Amino acid sequence: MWQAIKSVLAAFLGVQKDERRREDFRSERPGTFIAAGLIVGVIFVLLVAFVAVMAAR
Amino acid sequence: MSSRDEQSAGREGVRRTVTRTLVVLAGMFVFAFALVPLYDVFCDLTGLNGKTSAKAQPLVEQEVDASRTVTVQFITRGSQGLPWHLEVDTRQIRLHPGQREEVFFTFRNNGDATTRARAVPSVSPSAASLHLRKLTCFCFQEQQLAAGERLEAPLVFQLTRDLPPDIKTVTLVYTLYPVSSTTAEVARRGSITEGDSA
Amino acid sequence: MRRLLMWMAVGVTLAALTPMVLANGWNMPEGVTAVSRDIYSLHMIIFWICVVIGVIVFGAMFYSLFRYRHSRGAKAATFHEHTSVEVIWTAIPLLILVAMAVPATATLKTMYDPSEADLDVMVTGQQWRWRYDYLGEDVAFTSNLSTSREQISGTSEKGENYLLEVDEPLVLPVGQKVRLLLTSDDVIHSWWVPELAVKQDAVPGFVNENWVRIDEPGIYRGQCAELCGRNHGFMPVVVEAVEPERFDEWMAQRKEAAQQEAMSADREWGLDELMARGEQTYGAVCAACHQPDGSGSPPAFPALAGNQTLLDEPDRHISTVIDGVAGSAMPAFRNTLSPVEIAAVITYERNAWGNEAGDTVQPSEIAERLAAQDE
Amino acid sequence: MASQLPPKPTLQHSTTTAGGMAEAGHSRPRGMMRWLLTTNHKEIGTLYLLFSLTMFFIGGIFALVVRAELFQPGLQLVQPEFFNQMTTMHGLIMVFGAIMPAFVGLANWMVPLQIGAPDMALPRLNNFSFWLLPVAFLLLLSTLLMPGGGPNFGWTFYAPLSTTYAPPSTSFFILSLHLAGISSILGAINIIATILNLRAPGMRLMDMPLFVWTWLITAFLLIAVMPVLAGVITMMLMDINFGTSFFNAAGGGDPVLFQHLFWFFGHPEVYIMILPAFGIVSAIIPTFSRKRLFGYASMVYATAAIAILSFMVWAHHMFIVGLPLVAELFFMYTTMLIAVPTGVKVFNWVATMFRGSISFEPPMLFALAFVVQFTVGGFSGLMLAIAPADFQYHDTYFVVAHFHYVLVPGALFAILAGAYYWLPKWTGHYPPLRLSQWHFWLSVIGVNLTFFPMHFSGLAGMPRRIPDYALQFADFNLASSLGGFLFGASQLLFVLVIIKCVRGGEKAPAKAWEGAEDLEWSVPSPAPLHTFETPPTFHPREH
Repeated sequence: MWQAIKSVLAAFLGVQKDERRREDFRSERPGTFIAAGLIVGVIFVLLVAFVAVMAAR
Repeated sequence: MSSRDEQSAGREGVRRTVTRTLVVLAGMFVFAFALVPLYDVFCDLTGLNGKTSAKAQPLVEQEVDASRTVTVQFITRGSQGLPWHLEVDTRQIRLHPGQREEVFFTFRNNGDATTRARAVPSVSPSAASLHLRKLTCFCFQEQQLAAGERLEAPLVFQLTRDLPPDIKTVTLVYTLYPVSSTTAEVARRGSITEGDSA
Repeated sequence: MRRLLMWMAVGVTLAALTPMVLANGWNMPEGVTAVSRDIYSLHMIIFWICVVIGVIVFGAMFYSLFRYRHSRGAKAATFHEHTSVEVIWTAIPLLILVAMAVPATATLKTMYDPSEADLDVMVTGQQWRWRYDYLGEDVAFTSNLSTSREQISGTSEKGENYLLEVDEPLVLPVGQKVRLLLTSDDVIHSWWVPELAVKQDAVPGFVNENWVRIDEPGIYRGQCAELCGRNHGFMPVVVEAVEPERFDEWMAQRKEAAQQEAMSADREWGLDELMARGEQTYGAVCAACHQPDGSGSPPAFPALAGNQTLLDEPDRHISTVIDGVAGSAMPAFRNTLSPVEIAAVITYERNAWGNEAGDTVQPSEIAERLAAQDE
Repeated sequence: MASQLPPKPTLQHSTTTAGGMAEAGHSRPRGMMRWLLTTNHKEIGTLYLLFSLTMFFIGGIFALVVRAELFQPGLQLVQPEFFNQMTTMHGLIMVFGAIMPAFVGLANWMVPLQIGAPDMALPRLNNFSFWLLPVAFLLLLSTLLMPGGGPNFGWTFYAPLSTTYAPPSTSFFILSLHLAGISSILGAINIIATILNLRAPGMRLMDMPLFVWTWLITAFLLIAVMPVLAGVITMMLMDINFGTSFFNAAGGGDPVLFQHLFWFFGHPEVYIMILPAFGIVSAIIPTFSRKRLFGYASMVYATAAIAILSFMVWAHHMFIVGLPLVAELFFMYTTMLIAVPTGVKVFNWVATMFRGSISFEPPMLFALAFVVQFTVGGFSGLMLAIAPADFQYHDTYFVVAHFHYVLVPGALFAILAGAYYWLPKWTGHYPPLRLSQWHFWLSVIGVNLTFFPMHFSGLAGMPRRIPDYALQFADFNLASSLGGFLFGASQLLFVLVIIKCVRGGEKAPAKAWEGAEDLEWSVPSPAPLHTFETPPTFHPREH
């Protein structure tokens, strides 16, 4: 799972090593990546929201 | 694996994919409608659109914060197609957070028929709507007035002490809207649960 | 080679356009408030950032196009990824964005300053005019487009402030914080004056808030910015900023004029008088939809000329003008026009363009009706 | 291996039978019936493309009515209510009738060819989803003739202008949008099912051409947001006809809620119109640079990131609607972040060209123009993301310039690039070179003459959607109108190119372009009606 999250994070930045990427796609388990994607997405929203709330103070 | 198997495996896969996408599809359609109440909840929590609560809220017993004075303005507006008049007895009051206040509004139907209307509230700045507690308000339900009839109704409210310190003026606007028979149905259904006061 | 020259020509043209962007009338106005100047500088910073990035990226691109042409015998390299380069060109834009977000956040926070204002004005959008209420002053009026229809149709020469002029501008004192409360009677409108950097939606049933502190006296012009129906392009905003003393004078005059108008409602008006006044009012507020010749544009805007209901039911005519029609573009004029104006315009509608009701509606009659409501 | 293949259950057979036109020797229905009943992905692709070309010209004529009225100040040609119908119809038709069907058409043609599939996964559904479109748009166009006129509230149809104050034809507008929406959804399901299940043996997801990848992500976006659009217009329908008050303040509703819902659909919709364009350009630039695409993986990830971010930025269309400070900040930050993955894409394209071996055939010309001008649109997008500055830009011609840069020299040029790129595959002939070049240069000049001055008129203070304007905007509008007519006229050259290309011209080999690598170039040109009935063996390139 941690590996999946790391890969999703890399995806968010749009940067990934080819090697790593191929390993990801060898594991034919899209479920893990979708879950990781959702988690990272929610964390991302919360993070930006937190920054916004802090900045608004 | 023979090609035929591959073919049927592919067919099976297509069926599975289609089922899944249809589920997502239905889910998103329901979600779109769920967004309507979710939006209301979100607005209630954050004061996003400056709507006040549609229900009577109990007074919060708290000490009056005499160190701060806030101006509360009242604005009443009519709307087209409704021969009603709404007047407030005071256009502006100054009060302390935590204090309970009472203001009287007068409705009058100048038309020559019985009509129904509803006063829709809006608060600016919208963040203040979270801290405005209405104990009694005519805005909780629609009013019906006969030709020439007058109605005096109180608004009892309180600005809680946790009102953000930078808010110095709160404007409360009531817009009168005619209630047509169909919208009346809907509005009534919406307000049946509120056992309120007026 | 020819292609290359053409590309260069495009590049040179774009480069030549850049300084013109800074010229007057080509760029966002700097404006006359602290906020508008902040916004202008944000705009220029982000613009120059874009220009610099553009020069680098397009520079690299056109260099490659020129240098590695197939026709020049270029042999393609085989590399197709480079992690550290990719990380760098992800990180640098991120840093630039953070750097940009800081001043933008600061400006936004000053714009949301809710401190107490010196003057509160309620701005109401209406199809297709603005209404201004000076809260607590009992002064209110509507502001209509004053450009003539002849200018719009091209039969007379267009004036300097074509489509950006009104019969009565919003007058504001300079140096004072003015709070604007915005709402609408019908659809969503948007009140915008570029020089003041105020653009805010007016939403029916809801109030929005904004504020402005104007530094220099002057006349500032803007327009409705949200599509609001047929005459969206014909509802300008004009703000006249004056010294506070002048503002007080104006306010006093305004109140006196309102009083005189109210007084004049008491006397008996003749048909000709009412017709003359009515024609004026009709031209300012009614003609946009019902047309100068009363022909309307059905089904949205019924014809008034030859309208039998109108002629047969004077009472309904009066109440329509006073209260408006729900769910249509017909607004309620009870607060917008004076009793004299309402009486005059109704009389005019009943006796113009071949309508021959022959009767007059007296201002006193209307005043009584409105007074019953206000009591 | 091929010898033991069973006879393919070709879907064409079943259709011919279904159509009742079956004859001995499998002769297909002829004439109209052939096109009405076809389930062949190439024929349906062609239908989509021809439909979108037709809509492009209809929408274009509406745009020219707008430009003609704005040629000089004053009202000359049309009345304001008709002007509003023209701007609205232009937007609706271009978005839902021209750009989206064009991409679906390209997907129909090219996705099976690029992944080595014999056809789309659901051929009959494919036929149905196409034929919904002409019905939907005939209905939409017919509203113009109804009493009170057609939709006149802008393509964003903000309530209550589109509900309480709308013309009587609005229910028909809603119905036609429902039909178009269903068509898009069915198309998306089909594309997803095809890509996930019918890839040639050995082709993993990360081996797919980028056009396939971007379409896969686009299809997911469609599945996610088209139901939201359907929900919104259903609510409108109920507000108009059944007295509910979703968006009516008088009954306790909120007009701003409409905008939240609409843009929750609308912003991903914007990316639906640009992601496949990224895919096309990512196919063309490597081909004519004779060099592999730089950063394939990061391209895929950036596309996914853009798609996910697109759900978090919707309120940047609503900065002036009266949002609280925190909301303004949140949406400003998320919007600015979109610049990062978008930038990655542009950098990757430039890096692909760097040290390549570049030639300038017509597809490449359009792709290069795409990169430059889409980036210009991206820059103005970045400016619009800055909330305080947006208070000045919002609803002005600056915004019009922005989204036209992204959609015309952006999405449309990518479609044209794709058409030029694949025309040899479709027709077996290269497009006539001279004519193509004329088309390209006139289009580039026309587009920039039309849309560049709009930046200035917007900054100078001209609101959008007005039929008449103040005198200081006259020069900009004159230029825009001239450019608009030039651009419109030069698109006739494109029709000429297509006709000539279908009729004849230089014969194209299977691999029509020297640097082209994907599977579609392994089948003959023109591509026969049935391809890859035997799945090709796919050899992933050594990475």
